Order: sequence, then C-alpha cells, then structure tokens
Amino acid sequence: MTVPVINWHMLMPELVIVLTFVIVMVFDLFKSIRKSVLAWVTIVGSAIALWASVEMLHAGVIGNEFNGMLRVDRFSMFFNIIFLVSTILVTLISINYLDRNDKRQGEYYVLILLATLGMMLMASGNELIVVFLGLELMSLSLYVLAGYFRSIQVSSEAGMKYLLLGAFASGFFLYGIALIYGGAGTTSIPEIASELEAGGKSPLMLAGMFLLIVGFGFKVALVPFHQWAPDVYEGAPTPIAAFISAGPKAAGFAAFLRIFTGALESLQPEWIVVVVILAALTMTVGNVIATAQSNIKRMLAYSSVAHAGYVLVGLAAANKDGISSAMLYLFIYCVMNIGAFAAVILARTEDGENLRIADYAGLGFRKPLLALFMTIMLLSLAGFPPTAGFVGKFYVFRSAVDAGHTWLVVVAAINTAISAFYYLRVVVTMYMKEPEEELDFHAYPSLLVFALLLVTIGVVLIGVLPSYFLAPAQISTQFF
Amino acid sequence: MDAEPILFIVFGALALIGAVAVIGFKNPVYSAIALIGTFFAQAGLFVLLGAHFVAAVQVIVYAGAIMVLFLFVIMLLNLGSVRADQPKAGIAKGAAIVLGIIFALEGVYIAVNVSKGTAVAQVKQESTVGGGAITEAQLEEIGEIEATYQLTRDEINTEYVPQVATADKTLESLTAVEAQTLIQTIQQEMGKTERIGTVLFSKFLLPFEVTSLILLAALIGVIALVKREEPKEVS
Amino acid sequence: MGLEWYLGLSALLFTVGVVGVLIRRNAIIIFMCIELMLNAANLAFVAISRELGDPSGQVFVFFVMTVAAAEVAIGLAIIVSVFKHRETVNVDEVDSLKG
Amino acid sequence: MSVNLIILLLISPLVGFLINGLFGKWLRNTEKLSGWIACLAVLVSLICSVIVFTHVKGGAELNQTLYQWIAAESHEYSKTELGSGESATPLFEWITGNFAFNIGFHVDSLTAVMLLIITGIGFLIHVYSIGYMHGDAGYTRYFAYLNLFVFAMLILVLADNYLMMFVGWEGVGLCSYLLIGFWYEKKSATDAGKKAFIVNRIGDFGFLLGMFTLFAAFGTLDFIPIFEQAEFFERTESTGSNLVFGASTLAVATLLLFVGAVGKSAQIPLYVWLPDAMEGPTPVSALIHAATMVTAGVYMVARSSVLFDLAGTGDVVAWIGVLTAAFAAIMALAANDIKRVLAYSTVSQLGYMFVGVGIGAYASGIFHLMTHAFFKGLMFLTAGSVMHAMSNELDMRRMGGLRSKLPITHITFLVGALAISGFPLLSGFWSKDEILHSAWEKGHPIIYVIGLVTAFLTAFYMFRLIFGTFYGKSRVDSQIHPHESPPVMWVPLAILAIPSALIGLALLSWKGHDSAFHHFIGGVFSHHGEKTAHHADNVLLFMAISSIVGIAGIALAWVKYRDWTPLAQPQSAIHKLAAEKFYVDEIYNAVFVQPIKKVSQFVLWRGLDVSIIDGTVNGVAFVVRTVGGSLRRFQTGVVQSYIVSMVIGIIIFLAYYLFIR
Repeated sequence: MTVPVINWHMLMPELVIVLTFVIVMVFDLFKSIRKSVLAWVTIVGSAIALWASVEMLHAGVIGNEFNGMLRVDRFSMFFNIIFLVSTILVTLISINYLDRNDKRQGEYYVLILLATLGMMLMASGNELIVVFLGLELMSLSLYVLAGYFRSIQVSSEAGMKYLLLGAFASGFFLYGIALIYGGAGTTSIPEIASELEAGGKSPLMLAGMFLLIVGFGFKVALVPFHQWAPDVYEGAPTPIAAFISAGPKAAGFAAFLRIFTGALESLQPEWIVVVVILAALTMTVGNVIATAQSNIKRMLAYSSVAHAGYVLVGLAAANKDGISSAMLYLFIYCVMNIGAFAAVILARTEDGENLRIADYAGLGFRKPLLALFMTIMLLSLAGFPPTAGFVGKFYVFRSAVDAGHTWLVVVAAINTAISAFYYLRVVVTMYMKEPEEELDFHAYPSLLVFALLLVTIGVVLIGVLPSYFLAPAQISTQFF
Repeated sequence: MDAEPILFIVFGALALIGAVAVIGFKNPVYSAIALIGTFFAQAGLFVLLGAHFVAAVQVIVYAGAIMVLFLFVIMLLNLGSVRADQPKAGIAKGAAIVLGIIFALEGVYIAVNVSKGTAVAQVKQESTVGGGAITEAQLEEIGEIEATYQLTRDEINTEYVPQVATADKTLESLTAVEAQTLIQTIQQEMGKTERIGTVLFSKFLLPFEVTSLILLAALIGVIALVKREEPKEVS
Repeated sequence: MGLEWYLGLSALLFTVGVVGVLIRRNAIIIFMCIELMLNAANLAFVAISRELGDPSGQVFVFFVMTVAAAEVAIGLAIIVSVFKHRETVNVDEVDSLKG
Repeated sequence: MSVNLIILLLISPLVGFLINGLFGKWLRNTEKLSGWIACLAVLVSLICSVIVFTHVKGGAELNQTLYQWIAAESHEYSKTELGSGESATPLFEWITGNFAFNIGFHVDSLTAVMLLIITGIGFLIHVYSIGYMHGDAGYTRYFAYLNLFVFAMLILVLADNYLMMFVGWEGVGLCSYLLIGFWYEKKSATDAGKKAFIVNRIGDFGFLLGMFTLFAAFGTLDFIPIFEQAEFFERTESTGSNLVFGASTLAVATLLLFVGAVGKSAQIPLYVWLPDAMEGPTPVSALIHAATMVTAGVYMVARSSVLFDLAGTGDVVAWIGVLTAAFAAIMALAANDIKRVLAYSTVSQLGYMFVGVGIGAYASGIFHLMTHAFFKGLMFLTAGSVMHAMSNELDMRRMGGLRSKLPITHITFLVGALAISGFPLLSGFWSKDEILHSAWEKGHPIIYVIGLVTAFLTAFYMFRLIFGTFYGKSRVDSQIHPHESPPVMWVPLAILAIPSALIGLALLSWKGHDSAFHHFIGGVFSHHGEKTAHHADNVLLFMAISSIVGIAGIALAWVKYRDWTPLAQPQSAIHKLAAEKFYVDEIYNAVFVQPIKKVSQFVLWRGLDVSIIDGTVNGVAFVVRTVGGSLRRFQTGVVQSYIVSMVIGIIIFLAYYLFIR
C-alpha cells in the first residue's frame, strides 16, 4: 500500500471549501477589508462548491478516494447540496445579525465553513473513523458557534451545554465504533457489510450498532437524546440556531443512512425496530412539548425535534422510496427551517430580538411582508399544500405506508395535526390579535429579505414542482 | 508472556482505582492528578498489548498536554478550593450509581460474549491450524501484511523467516505452523512507531488530514472564545 | 489474557466515566470523566487491534487523542467564558435555559 | 388563442405585485410611479382580455393543462436514468389510483366576460386609486395588494378545476382581508377585516367539503371530466362501479359548494361581513366588494351549472337569493351612511344574481353580474369622490345640495342610480327584468313578486340617497368646502358611466331574451336547453311592469326626500309618515336584522364554530398543552438531568438488544 493517488477533481466541493476558509482567514488579517467581504467570500466559495456538487450529481460521478476512505457518489453530492444551501442561507442571514451585534467575524465564517466540511465528510465517509472525525469537526465548530456571543450569558450557557452533552454522546459513538470494529474486524463500510453477510449477529455488533444510533440520535435530536436542542437553540445566536437545526441534522442522517443501509444492511430487522420506536417517540414528544412553548426559538427547536421524527418515518420504510423521500424531506426541512429562523431574525425590534410569540400580535397588518414570510414558512413546516412541507410529508408517509408501517403513519398524521395547532397559533397571533404594546420594529435589512425571498421561492417551487426535486433524491439512492 | 495476567491486573486495578478517585475526590486538583494516574496505568496496558507508540503518545499527549491544560484552567479559575464541588447528594447519587451498575453489567455482558459470531472469533479459528505446508490463506494474509506495512518479500525472507524457522527456509517452504508464528511475529511488530507511521500516512492519510482540520477548528474556536474584546466593545 | 478481560476493563472504565458525569457538578470534572470515557474506548480499540492483528485500531487511538485534545481546548475555553459570567462552573447553577 | 396570451394576462398583475411588494421601499419616494406600474400591469391584462374576448367571440375555446402537479411521468432523470420499470410515482396515486392535480386554463365565453369585467373595471379603479390614495402612507402597499387581488381573481376565473379555483378563491379572500384592514391604525378596520376573515372561513369550509365530495364521487376535480361524468351517469342512470354517486351525492356537493358561495357573495346568513367591509379604502369597496370578488360565488354556481341542474338544488339558491335581495333592500332603507347603503344594495343585487342562476337563467344572472359590476363600481367610486370632497364625511344627513359643487360626480352617480333602479333602457333595467321575467316563466311566481317589491325598494332607497346627498338644502358642515375631484378620479367615473347606462341596450336585441349576450354566453349553459326560444309576446308586458315599479320607487323617493331635513323634527303629515316609516324600518331592523345577525354571529359563528368546532379543538388542544406543559418540567435546564434521560434510554435499548433479542 502506497501513498494514495488523489483524484483532485473528485474532491472539488471539499477543496473549494478548504480554499474558501483559507481565503477568509487571510482576508481577516487585513484591517482595511470590510468585514462583510468575508461573508461574501464565504457565500461565493460555498456557491462554487454547490455548483460543483450539482454538476457531479448530474454527471453521476462515482469514486472511492483515499484508499476507499471517501466515497464520492450521487448520495454524498445530494447531501453536499443540502449542506451548502444551508451554509449559503445561514451566511446570508448572519451578515446583518453580526453587524448589529458588532462581533468578530472572521472566525465565525471560518467555523461555519469548517462545520460544513465536517458535514461533507460525514456524508461521504466510507469508513467509520472518517465519519467520526467529520462529526467531531462539525461538532467542535458548532460548540464554539453556539457560544460565540460570549458577552451574552445564555450564549455561553448554550455552548457549554452543547459541548458537555455532545462530548458525552461522542463517547458512546466512539465506543460503538470500537464494538463494531471488534465485531466485524474492520471499520470500512463495504467490508463490514461483507463481513456481516458471512457472520451472524453478535451482541458486540448489536450493541455497537445501537451506540451508533445514540451518536447520530444525539446530533439529529431524537427523543430521548434531544434535550440539548431547545436550550441550545434558544441560547445560540439565531443564525447559528438555524444552522444547527439544518446542516448537522442532515449530516447525521446522511451518515446514518450510509452506515445503516450500507454496512449494517443485514441487521436491518434489528435496527428498524428501534427506528420505529424512536420515530414515534420523537414526533410525539417534540410536538406535544412544542404546543406549550411561548418562546418562538424554543418552539422551533421542539418542532425541529419532531421533524427529525418524520424523517425517521421515511427511514423506517428502509427501501429506495423511503430513503429518497427522507432525503427530499431533509432538503425541504433545512430550507424551510432556516427560513423560519430568518423570519424570527427579521421580526426584531430596536430593543433586540423579539422571541415571545405574544409579541407577534398584530404583525399581520403592521409588517405584512414579514408576516407573509413567517406564515409561508410556518404553513410549510405544518405541511399545508401547496408548500414544500406538504410534499415532503406526503412522500415520506406514503413510502412508510407502502412498507407496511401503517400505525406509525397514523401516529405521524396525528402529530401533524398537533403541529398544525402550534404553528397556526403563531399565524393567528400575527393576524388576529391586537398587540399589547406598540413595538418599534426594526427596518428590513435587504439581505435578510433577499434570503427569505429565496427560501420562499424555493418552498413554493418544491411544493409546486416536487418531482423535479424527488428525482435527484431517487437516483441518489442507487448505491443501496 | 506469563507476566501478562499479573501486569494486566496491576495496571487494570490502577486504572480503575484512578478512575474512581477522579469522581471521588472533592478537590478538582486531586481529581486531575488521579486522572493522570489512570492515563499512566492505561499506557502500561497499551504496552502490554504491544502498542508501544500509542503508549508513548498516551503519556505525552494525555498526561503531558491535556492534563496540564486541565490543571492550568483549574488554577486559573481558582477552583482548587473545595467550594461547591461536592458530588450530588442522596437520591441523585444513588440513582446514578444504580444506572452505572446496570450499564456496567451490560458492558461486561458484551465483553464476555465477545467471541459469539464475531470477526475476532474468526481470527482465532484461523490461527488454529494443523501440520502440513503453508496454506493459500496464509499466503494471502502475508500478502496483505506486505501491502499494509510496505514490506517486500525479500525483507520478510531475510528478517522474519529466520526468527521462526531454523533452516535456511524461504516463505514458501515454511510449514503451516511456522507460517502462523511468522504472521503473529510480524503483527507483534506492528505497534512500533515505524509501522504505525506507515499505515497512518498511506491508508489513513485522509483521516490524518482531517485531524489537522480538527485542530485548526479548535485553534480558531479558542481564539474566537477568548480573544480580547475589541476596544469599542469594552465601553 | 483474552480479549474479554480487556473489553471488560474497558467497559468498567467507561461506566466509571458515565457515573462521574452523572454525579459530579463541577463542569471541569465532568469533562475529565468524558475523557475517561474516550480513554476506555481507546483501550477497547487497542485490545481488539491486537486480537485482529490489524494496526488500524491503534491508528484510531491516535485520531481519538487528537479529537480529545481539541475537545478539551474548546471545552475549557467555553467553561472559562461561562465562569466569567457566573463566577461558577457548577452545572446545577447554569440553568437559565430551560422549559 | 395561445396559452401564452393567457399566461401573460395572468402574470402581468403578479409582476406588478412583485415590483411594488419587493421594491416598494425604493418606490416610496416616487409614489406616482408605483401607482402607474400597477395600472400598467392591469392594462396589459385588459388588452389581453380584449384579445381573448375577440378570439372567444370567433368561436375559440381553450382547455389546456399547463402542468400536472405530480405528473404520471417524471422528468429527465427518470426517463434517462431510472431505467425501465421504474418511474417517479404520481403524488396522488396513493389516494385513488391515478389522480394528478392540474394547473390548467379553461377559457370560454363565460370566462371571457369575467376577464373583461375584472380587468376593465379593475383598470379604471386602479387609475382612480392613484388620485384617491394620493399621500397615503401605505401607497405602494395598497397597489401591491390591489395587483395581487387582480391576479388571484384571474386565477379564480381561469381555473379549469375546483382546486385551482379554490386557490384563487382563498387568494381573493386574503387580499380582501388585507385591504379591509388596510388602515390598521383604526381598530374598526382591523375588526372588520377579522370579521370578513372569520365569516368567509365558514363558507370556505363548505366549499372545501363540497370539493371533497366531488372528488370522492368522481375521482377528479377538473371541471370537464366531472361535468361529463355527471351527465353520463344521469343519462344512463347507472352508478359507477367504485364511485360514490347518486342524486343525493350531487345535491350534497352542490349545496356545500353553495355554502362557499354564500360566504363569499354575502348572502343570508353570512352577509354580515360585507357592510363592515366598507372600512377599507373606497376603491377597494368598488372593485372587490361590489364588482368582482363578491360575484365569485355567482360565477362558481354558473360554472357548475351542470351539477346544480342535475342535482336540482337551484331552488335553494334562488330562494336564498331572493330573500337576501329583499332583506338587504329593507336594511338599505334605514341606513344613512352612503357606503353602507351601497353595501346593502350590493348584497341585495347579488341576491338577484343568485335568483338568476338558481332558477336556471344562468345567462341572465351573469348578465346582471356584468351590468351590476359597472353601475355599482361606478356608484362606489362616486361615493369615494363625495368622501374626497367632504373630507371623509359619509353620513348623508350631513350632506345635501351637493349637486352644484360636484357636478360630474352628481351626473355619474345619477346614471348609476337610474341604472340600478331599473329605469327604462338603462343597463340595470334589462338585466333585472330578464331575471324577473325568467322567474315568472319558469314557474316561481312568489319569487317574481318578492323580486318586484325589492325592485321598488331598490329604486326608493337609491333615490333617497340621491336626493339626500345631492338635492335639497345643504346641510354640510361649514368647515368643509366641497370641491370636485381631480381628473384622475373623475375621468374613470365618466368612462364607467357610459357602459353603466348603455351596455344593456348595446347587447340586447328587441326580440326579447334571445339577445347578443345570450348568443355569446348561452353555449356555456346549453346543456339544459336554455336555448329554447322565449315567448316574445309577454316581454313588453313584463318590461312595462318593471318600468312602472322602478319609476314608482323613484317617484316616492322624490315625494319624501326631495327636500329632506332629517335633523329637524318631523312637522308635516308627510314628514310624520316618513318618520313612521322609519320607525317600521327600525322594528324590522330589530326583529330581523339583529336576530339574523345574532343567528349568524351567535348560532353559526359562536354557537357552531366556537362552541362545537372550537370547543372540540380547544378541548384536545387543552389536553395536549397540559401534557406538553408537564413534559416541559423534565427540561430542567440542568445538563445532568438530560444526561440521565439519555443514559436511561441507552440502558433500556441496550438491554433490549442484549437480552431480549
């Protein structure tokens, strides 16, 4: 075995991201460069990487790079697109936010890019240890970002909670890898698969498999590993809360899919049981607690917990339909959830962020554009046609029914009804309630409006033209 | 060879005692020192397992660097005193210990059943071979070893074959038993720095690069978190 | 010595780490206990690595140590910034985010 | 007629909305510009509509599916790469077999007429608004909403299926709601907006259920397949193998759809929102709450004429219509606020339209829809002009004698009033007479009589309004100096006055109801044989009766209100009679209006919606929230409690894998 030959063109998206953060770091050294330039470099770099990913998805490039450590295929490209879209949107909504809060910006964007790179490694890692390192790269960057506003007490608290709980979950994840290493004698995903075909299931493998679920379950906030999410979302800077709710969740599911449908496919009957139970628990607990929230960030946090449950419904189907619909759902979810957080940022007053749902009273007339954006995002999250959220839920539920998980879909449908209750409550507050006090709402920053407009167009477009978005997801599952 | 059980018990016991002491001491400084003890004991276990390089890194990185950082922060925040550092009392503590015991039972159960249908068991089966000439499987395995460690056939013939066979044998003329010993011998060598390095920079090049990014992320993260505020923010 | 013994020891060390995380209130000590957990996993890696005759397990340990170092650096930085606000590292008192 | 033309027609107001909505910030300083952009957008639509009209007149029809929501075949990927035997599955296959929701246009003569009304009147009202809204803080917002409204309304009439129609239906509702509450600083405005929203929701719920029923029966929501299937089953008297179909199914479906129409078109008992909707800017009242949106219900019934005919539910429609017409006319007698009078009058005239479509005289109903759009739009705009002159004063008791101050406004208003009163040869005369005549001929004498009485009341209250406002002595506050509106406002008035007066004459031939308009639009409703020639012999008699009734109403108003002094105590006998009449109105108001208001508000809204529907929903919601509230307690904020639940979860699942498996 020699030093691997590297096909650089196969690593285009990753390399572009690396180059981008190097440029950001260098630019950050010059005091004369305006800080918003850093954001634009980030956006342009991510956009180039996004373009490369789209092209590679289109072309159907397949490669096993670095001695099979990295698997470049449509699946990883599909997830790269999710990550990069999230990164671009989050950067867009961060610019004004950071300017207002007057913070150091260079590190912020570098960390966002590093987290994105970690996610990309998770999606393309073909070796458990690469997945672990990708996960850690992502997590470490996010711990810092969550606690980035150290002058704000809750931000530090969010960072600390995320870090302590995240590191704890990483310990289990690592132990799971060790057990699988012992059980299968390798950590390479294709080799584990072939080993398992030969050998039977052992306590070592089963335990290892479950500990991996714990690791991913923590990152994607499944009940009972979800409790960090509301606290961290509330305390973290709002764009970062949006980021944490989008990219890492998709990355967790990407790695989960690759490992569980790739390496652990022959254990499918074993893990589906837990996936189904976790799906039901996650949806129900997330939605039920969300109804009792009065802070919009916390509400969105619990709602994002519930959404992870919907994705699991797709995974429970564990066939091509189920997986592709879950992938599409993740894409849709990331876009609309970032949109919802962006609307929260937009709803700020001169005094600061406006997080009480009660403060949204009367927005429908006072700030019609903002209220419209918020309404569209919430309707999409609630799954009303013709928005993207409806399409996503529809495909997921259908595939689960086809796979015979009827009762799970019944639970999911009841949960959708519960979720409509708390999403619509915000809409009703905006349009039907009189404000208790006159709030001096901040002017619209044009970038934020632009980002929201992009998201809105995306949400409606996916809702109206779903098959254009489902088709890439379907062909991206071909490796299974 | 027979020293292993004794050494295992000694180091294992030390590691466990150290670990329990970490959570037992009220003073965080003592805890930190107990943790260093555990790390040293674990380094001993690594040596016992033939992982010399890892043992060295364990001492240097963990005991040397990481723990110093811990101690430094404890001193910096002046947490050396006992104040507010008591473990949780009463029910919480009891519940935690009950949970711990159940969890430990599950862990031990996994460990006891390690040989049920796993790859590890397969390796053991393969190693019990009868007489006769070297088998195809063994030749294949040696081929893999060559690839992994970047050894040439000549090197094996000159360096390792004499260690397991008396006469001027070559690899191909070994008996199955001798070949098995040969494989084990080479694998014993693998803990050496040179071997680890070879694997690290060939097969695991990508993860290695990623660790550099992780360190970069940590570096930037720490700078972002503790860098002095901009002057205008002080007001 | 069979693999069972090493794995058993590793499981025990891991458990001690978990229990430590549960019962200690000092964030720094909780953090040490997490290091203990990572170390227990390392022990399992090395033991399995020897059993399989495969060097990758040892390489993993190397990676894990790097990750642990990075985690400690960031973790301590965050703990310091929490301490600046509250003059405490007691996790029971850091609970303004809840509900 | 190409689809691109329709798309241009449809998209143009949307573009206007986007420009004003998104770049309003930059347009704010040049408010004229945003107004003209909006006008231009509608003008483009108007031109397209005219072209469409000429095509349709030449016999063209269009029913084209633009896009299937989830097509049976997927796109490039599936064809090239999914390989044989695999294709993206259509969205609704799961539900029924093979359903795809289409976005498509259905353009026939009915659509063409609606398009002309919407874009023609819409354009004039846009132009008028430039003057009317001058200097308002929400100028660009106003025009953005107005364009969005036109867009939604166009979707509603262009749709080739119920679902798309419903999208437009909701869209116009949203715009209406936003525009009623346009001046959100006024609490009454936001209250009125909410009232409109809530009352309309009841109707929309009916529409939605009706759609579901149709879908369950026919497996599609497209107009043409539904109509064809319905006729087929009727003809063959067979029931489809897997269709839930029968006469009662259609009856249920059409009645549910009609509930939607009742809400949107402000009929008993859901009319209550429309008078309050006058809180919005006056051009909005003219466009949305008189000429276009409120007629959507009539349009929907006409569009579904096949179903209503087959189900035989038209009588219900006609009766609701005529009762509403009479009832609203009586209420208009008692109102003193100009816009309120006009609002009740709108409700009343919508009732006429429902009589028309209910008794099966669809073309007459649509004809009245069109003439009403012109003269009621005109009257609202003139009312706006009066308000403009009178510094937003609306009470006619504080007006009088404005004739000389506002000559153009006076003339145009007079034209509108004569038209609605059924003055011979003016547009309202023709359309109203047609409806009444058809009612008699089709065997609804009671409806005919009530309609006739209502026609009398209409002429009476309308001229009470005219005399009270423009004639007699001036009762205007001395602080106010009435002045004629700027050209940008009165030119649209003058233009609108022409069709208001003459459109009936232009479209009618003297041979009774077999008019040019009927020729043009009749084909849409030809399925039930409306083409059968009318008996021309009675036509003149009926026309004479209508004329007499209308003129009598005007005459009575002249007698009583020619020299109105409402602020003084009644002295003469005539004044006393007037006062008594007033008194009767008050009783009527107390006996009928309030109870029905109460019925709609308390029984329907509070009773049904709040206590039953809301009660159930709230009950469930309460339980969920309570559970959620108690689960929240586990979120203590302390890291270790989170770790405990993680560890418990891990232990349980591990035990499951290790010991149970």
